[in-house]
Amino acid sequence: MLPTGIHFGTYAGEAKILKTRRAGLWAAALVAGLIALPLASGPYLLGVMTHMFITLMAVYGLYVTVGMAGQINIAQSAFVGIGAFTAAKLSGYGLPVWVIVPAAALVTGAISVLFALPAARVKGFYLALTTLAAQVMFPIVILALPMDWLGGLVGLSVEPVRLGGLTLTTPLHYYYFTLVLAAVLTVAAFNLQRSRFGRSLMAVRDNDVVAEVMGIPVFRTKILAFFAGSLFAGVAGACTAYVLQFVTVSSFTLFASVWYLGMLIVGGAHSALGAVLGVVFITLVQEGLHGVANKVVQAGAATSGGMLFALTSIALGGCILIALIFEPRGLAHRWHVLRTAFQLWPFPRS
Amino acid sequence: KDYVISASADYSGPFADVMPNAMAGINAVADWWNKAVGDKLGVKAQIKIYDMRYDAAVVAKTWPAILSADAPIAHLGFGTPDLVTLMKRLPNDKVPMIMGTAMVGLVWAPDGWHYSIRPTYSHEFAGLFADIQEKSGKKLRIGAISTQNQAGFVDQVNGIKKLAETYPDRFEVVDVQWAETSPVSLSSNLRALSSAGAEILLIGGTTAQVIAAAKAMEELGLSIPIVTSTHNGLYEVAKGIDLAKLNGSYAAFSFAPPARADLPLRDVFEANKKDGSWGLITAQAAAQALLALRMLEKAVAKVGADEVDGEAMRAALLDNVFTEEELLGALPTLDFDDTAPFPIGDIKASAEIVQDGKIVPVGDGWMSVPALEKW
Amino acid sequence: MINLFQILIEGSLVGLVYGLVAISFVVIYRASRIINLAQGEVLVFGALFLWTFTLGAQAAGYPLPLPVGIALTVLGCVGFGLVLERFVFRPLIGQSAFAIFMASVALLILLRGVAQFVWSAETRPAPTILPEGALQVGPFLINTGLLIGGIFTLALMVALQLFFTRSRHGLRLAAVAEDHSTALSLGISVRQAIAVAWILGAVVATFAAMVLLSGRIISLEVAHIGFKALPVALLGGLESIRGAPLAGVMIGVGEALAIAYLDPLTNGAASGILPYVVMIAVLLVRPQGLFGWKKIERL
Amino acid sequence: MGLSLSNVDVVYGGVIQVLRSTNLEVPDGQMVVLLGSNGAGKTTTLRAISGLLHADLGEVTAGRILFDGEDITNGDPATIFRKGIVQVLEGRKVLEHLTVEQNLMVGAHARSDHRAVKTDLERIFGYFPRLPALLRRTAGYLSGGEMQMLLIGRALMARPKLLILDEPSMGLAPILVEQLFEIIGRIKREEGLTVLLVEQNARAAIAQCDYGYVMDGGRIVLHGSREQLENNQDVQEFYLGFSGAEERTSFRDIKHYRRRKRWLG
Amino acid sequence: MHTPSAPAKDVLSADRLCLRFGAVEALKSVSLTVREREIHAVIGPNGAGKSSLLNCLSGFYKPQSGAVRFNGADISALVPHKRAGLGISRTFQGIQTYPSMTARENILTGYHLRMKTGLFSALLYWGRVRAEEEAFARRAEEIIDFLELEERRHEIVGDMSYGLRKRVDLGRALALDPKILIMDEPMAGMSAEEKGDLARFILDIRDGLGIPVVLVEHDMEVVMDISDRITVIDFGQVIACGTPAEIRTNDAVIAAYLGGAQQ
Ligand SMILES: Nc1ncnc2c1ncn2[C@@H]1O[C@H](COP(=O)(O)OP(=O)(O)OP(=O)(O)O)[C@@H](O)[C@H]1O
Ligand SMILES: Nc1ncnc2c1ncn2[C@@H]1O[C@H](COP(=O)(O)OP(=O)(O)OP(=O)(O)O)[C@@H](O)[C@H]1O
Ligand SMILES: CC(C)C[C@H](N)C(=O)O
Ligand SMILES: [Mg+2]
Ligand SMILES: [Mg+2]
Repeated sequence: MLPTGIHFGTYAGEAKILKTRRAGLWAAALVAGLIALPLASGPYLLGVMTHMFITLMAVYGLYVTVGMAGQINIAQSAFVGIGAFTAAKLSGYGLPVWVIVPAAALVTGAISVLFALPAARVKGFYLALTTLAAQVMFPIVILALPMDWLGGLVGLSVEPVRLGGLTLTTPLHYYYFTLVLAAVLTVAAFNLQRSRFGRSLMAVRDNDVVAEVMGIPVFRTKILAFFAGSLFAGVAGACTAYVLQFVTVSSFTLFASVWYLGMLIVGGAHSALGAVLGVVFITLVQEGLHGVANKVVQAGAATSGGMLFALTSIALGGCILIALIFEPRGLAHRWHVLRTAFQLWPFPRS
Repeated sequence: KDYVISASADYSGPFADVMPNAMAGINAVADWWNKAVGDKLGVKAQIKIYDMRYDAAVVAKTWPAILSADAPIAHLGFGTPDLVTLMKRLPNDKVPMIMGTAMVGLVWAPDGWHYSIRPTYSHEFAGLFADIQEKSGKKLRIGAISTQNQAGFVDQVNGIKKLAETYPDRFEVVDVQWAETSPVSLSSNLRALSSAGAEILLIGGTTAQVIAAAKAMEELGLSIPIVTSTHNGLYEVAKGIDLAKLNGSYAAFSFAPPARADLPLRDVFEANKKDGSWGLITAQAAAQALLALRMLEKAVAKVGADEVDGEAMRAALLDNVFTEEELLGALPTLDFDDTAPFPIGDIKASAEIVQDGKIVPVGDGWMSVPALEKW
Repeated sequence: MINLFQILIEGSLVGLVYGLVAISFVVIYRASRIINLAQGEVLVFGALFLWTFTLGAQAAGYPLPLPVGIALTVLGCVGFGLVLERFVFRPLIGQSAFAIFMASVALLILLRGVAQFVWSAETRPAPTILPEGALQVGPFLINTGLLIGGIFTLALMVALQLFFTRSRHGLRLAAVAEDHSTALSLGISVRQAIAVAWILGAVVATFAAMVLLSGRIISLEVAHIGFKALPVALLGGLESIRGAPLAGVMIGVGEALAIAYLDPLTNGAASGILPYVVMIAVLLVRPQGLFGWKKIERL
Repeated sequence: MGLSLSNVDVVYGGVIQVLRSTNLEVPDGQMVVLLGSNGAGKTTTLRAISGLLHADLGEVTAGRILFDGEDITNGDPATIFRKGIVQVLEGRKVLEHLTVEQNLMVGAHARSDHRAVKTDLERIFGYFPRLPALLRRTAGYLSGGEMQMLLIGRALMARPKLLILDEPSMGLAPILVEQLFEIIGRIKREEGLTVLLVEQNARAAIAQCDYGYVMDGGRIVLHGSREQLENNQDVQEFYLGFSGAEERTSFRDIKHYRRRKRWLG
Repeated sequence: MHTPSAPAKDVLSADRLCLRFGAVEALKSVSLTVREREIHAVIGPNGAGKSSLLNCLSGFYKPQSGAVRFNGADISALVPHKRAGLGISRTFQGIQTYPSMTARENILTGYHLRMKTGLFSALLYWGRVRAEEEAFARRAEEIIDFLELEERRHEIVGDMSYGLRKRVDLGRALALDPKILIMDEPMAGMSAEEKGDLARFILDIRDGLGIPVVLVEHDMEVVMDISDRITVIDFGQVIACGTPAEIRTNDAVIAAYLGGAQQ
């Protein structure tokens, strides 16, 4: 519930993503900060941020499939991979970027539908198995295809983005490139949340039997959930391809899929904000620990380094556990509660 | 003047077990070189190790930072993830990358900035196979076990197929069996291989595969020599199985066998090490660092102590021949050009064999590798 | 023909090993409703305990008889289970299956780190517990270690099945597997169930490690078997102890046949894909796996 | 002794306060009924007693709950259960995949008197004659009313000292509702069972109870003995369905303008 | 008040439905007709098959034999969401809301079939989509107002009390713009006062909107007061059908169901 003093004159006002003026200002400040960031940061941070934006896109997709529609998917990284290979292949034909990115999204979406079909019957965690199949088949199929299709073992190299006369080459270019796309997808993800389509996904997640009886075509909705989620994965894949300039199957592993899922859950699977918080939180912890460990090794304090990196794993796992124990419904939920408490203080609400 | 040479490590991924020794090798050689050579030239090489977890995504993320923070004059790469993520951009970044692991055929491209002290895995195996074939005089019937979804492992087999294709009267690949990286049992696979008539078994994948193959042979009453590589070599295998059971098996590579009687690099390591112990991977990493340092030496000679950069380093690599002596006996004489990412000309290999439960070098010189076209 | 039977035998024996790992999955789920993605790491822990109390102790100058070593290993598993219950899962009782699932992902990272920290990432030998070599039965060769492992798997399956379905304690665990809140309202200690689940899970995983690694090497990479066993557990049915070995045999045989007959034609792709095709086909017919609890849908 | 709640506050998720200074007492051997409209906090009160708030991220933040002199505030549900407090949850929480028989046996899981368990089973079949026919059925496929019977039977299998029932008559056919309260009354008299009852079928509940509380907005707003409640105007109007007159108003004749009158406070 | 004029025609009818689950025969040839503007109650002992009958009507259960007709057309083969599209809306026994959505979102899902925007327009959320969302938000607010859920419209339904969830359930059913409303035990868990309100709602729905209602309920006072006709089911069979007055005095019904509760 919103605190006293905030009321809406129109339904449109109520449906806004940023409901109050203050929220709008904060968001504007955030965007401005991100735009200005390269002025103040080295390429390492830019690289991390670029990577984080891409991860964010993939996790938005997962938010749609898993968070909104409740269809377990542990193959998101394979779907990102499909997007990446599509983009790489198409870039070879010299297509412009504004064709390639949507095309990568659509191809990924179309392929995901294939793996979504079992969702008609298979439910709950068992669905993990069919998506796991997608993840396992992805490298095998690419490797088994003739070399000149998707590069087989070698992988494909990617032509850099050409926008007008400008060819994007530097990390700075790709920072802005992914920032823009991530911003667009952020708006899209939040839009889904407040639309008819999003509600139908959530209804299917919460109670698919009832949803069917209450007029929501459940099978179609589940398929669309995978399709929509894979659109995001496809864009993330295209960005990966552009940023890495070279795609091979080995970059899209089951472990990465599990990580995507982890970020979503730590952040809170039930809101797009959760995706953002989860990605930021885990990236921060991961990079922070890793950076410190690298520094220590270079300083020669722990010459062989083995122990140190073991400790970073322990700390990372520990951080996630603590986040979960502290707030099993995800950081987004905690954020919500804190905000409510702050606005209502000192009166608990009834 | 200080120059940074950055290095990839894998402390938290699949090669975490060998990493401390590998990095100890690099550090020890760098320390020795700084004292023995650098001081005289007025330069100091500083090694900066980054944990890349053997993960292409981590490499991609970390590399820009290395570039800006350290401006390295060379990078010591580790494994396929470094190769596939960096090889396309190194020419722009103007940083040569020196690998200690062998290449895989899929990065065999001209005009690269990535170079290895070793040729491809397949070249190394081919050197050993040729040696064996020559001694026996008969056509060598090769069987292989590999893993389907690991590009590098598949590539090893492809190279050997190319070898058989090129020299049809000397070699034949009778069968390739696909297995998991940690198989439960390889009995069926070995039965198939033996009925296909394999006389020697190429297992360039994992240590677990080698051990499983040895167990399966014991079970089936077979004894086919196994050829392993460095990352799953005999020292690794020896941790899990009595070496006597592997009598006659090989590890093929192309730097000096760490147990070679007379090996100056080993003495350098032992004298300068802070931690770690001598072994195959230590030798490999030490040799890798040594080549990079020798490049620096030649670059200084060419452009002066203050002007060395990535380009000068690459030029030093391409314009000079590095003698076995300069390389402290760790490597054969190496010559590079821009047609291939590994030494050209007469490529050499080396190997170890298990005899009476002990690992000994095969011969005490280098083996010649038959010429191979790119596959 | 003989060849075909030999393949079937080997496939089933390997499958039973998958089944054994899958049982360790199922045991945890069946007693606590936790899907443990970190099961591979648990297995590695079991293996490392085993090493510590056998070869490790020996190397440190305290040779222990094998049975004592194994007993200590089991004790180690008990401690392991208790620690996990207390510090990880107790605070999560009653939370969504999702949150708990994620905890297992965190555990995956954490346990890997702990193993690396305590034991270091180095590969090490595993003690030889099962006899090596093979048994000649008529024209067939049967791997002794795997055979004993297979028989053990079946015996364990029967015992656990009886425990879960016949004993009063099993009934309690079943209630916890249904729903934490309902179990709590019935005065069932969910904590205890979770502790039991992890102890059993760790012990069974250790047994699996013994069969899998006897006389081989222990490395952190062995944890991959967890992802191999997850589909097997799902195929058998997450709630079903007896489903796991059966599913394992199905996968093992399917894989062996694919390796023998299809891989040569597909350049190795078939054995990787076929098991999954089989699994999806089975799930389309039985969405709850072979013997899992059917999802109850009522209005 | 019995059960007593003194000044209990319950807060969900750290911010949503639901109970405010609730005081309630259930003396040994008595039946106490708790009435209140939707969302008043009845279920929350019961969950606070049996220690089940935790799973919903709720917590007793102030006050004390005593049972037989022992403090069970924010206690562990299993411990509270073993002290003899058994609750039937609302929402038909059967163990879906177990059979009816297994469900009943789970109710008796903490008991060691195996023979008595058998006779109790017979007794429960006596109360709910439909149950024996369903023994082998999977509980999740029962009809709504059948589940309700099973739940009550399961709670009785635990031989509670204090039985807490959350809307036990919900979904039961009229004959059964009537019998249910008779049965509970009988057990209470014969075995000295203490009962805390939340019930919307106020007429039947009040008729059986010794004492009653009315709750609204998280507070107890009214309490009294059976007679007091039966004669209270507000209770009559809101819970018993009389509007002043002797006769019950037909549901067909309830007027549009009649809106909920809220309790003060 | 509602007074039946010309012979009312059948809106929804079930014709000799038989439904088995393994050995359990839930319905043995049950027939039922619901006429225009009628409140038709279905009563019977626990486990008689009432809910199963409703599930057959809304398509969740597929009877082994028999037919369901809606406005004269045979809809037996239609999947549930298609039937909902025809205007067959319902509420459920127990709690069957979407627990992690807010009350208003729950109600808005009911409008799914009336709304048009699909995936891609949802991603953009522009122009027409926005207008449509607003229009339907307004309609949802009418229902919220009707059910007195104003204060709780943005509350997560899973955190609500039992009775409130049942109201949300009803709100969602109304949002389907039903042509017939099927209700399974709507009064369960309501206090006498709330039952009064709900009875009023039901009568309003029928009188104001002119939609017939099928009502399964165990509260005899409500059933006898507001229904026009009652069908009694026992052990999967119809044992009586008639006006409340007829049913009240039917011996078979008293023996099987009402017992002494009925004065
Ligand atoms: N987990 C929860 N989180 C937040 N609020 C909750 C939670 N559970 C209940 N509430 C709120 O607490 C209040 C009381 O709920 P409670 O379930 O105790 O009501 P009740 O009296 O049992 O009502 P009913 O008769 O409808 O069952 C309600 O307003 C409800 O919305
Ligand atoms: N899906 C199912 N599988 C098996 N049996 C079922 C299923 N659905 C209903 N039944 C059985 O069919 C019978 C009728 O159930 P139904 O739910 O229709 O009863 P009901 O008349 O609604 O009873 P109540 O008033 O108690 O809700 C019950 O005995 C029930 O156990
Ligand atoms: C063959 C490869 C998979 C292993 C090797 N260390 C490399 O990455 O280069
Ligand atoms: Mg309640
Ligand atoms: Mg019913």
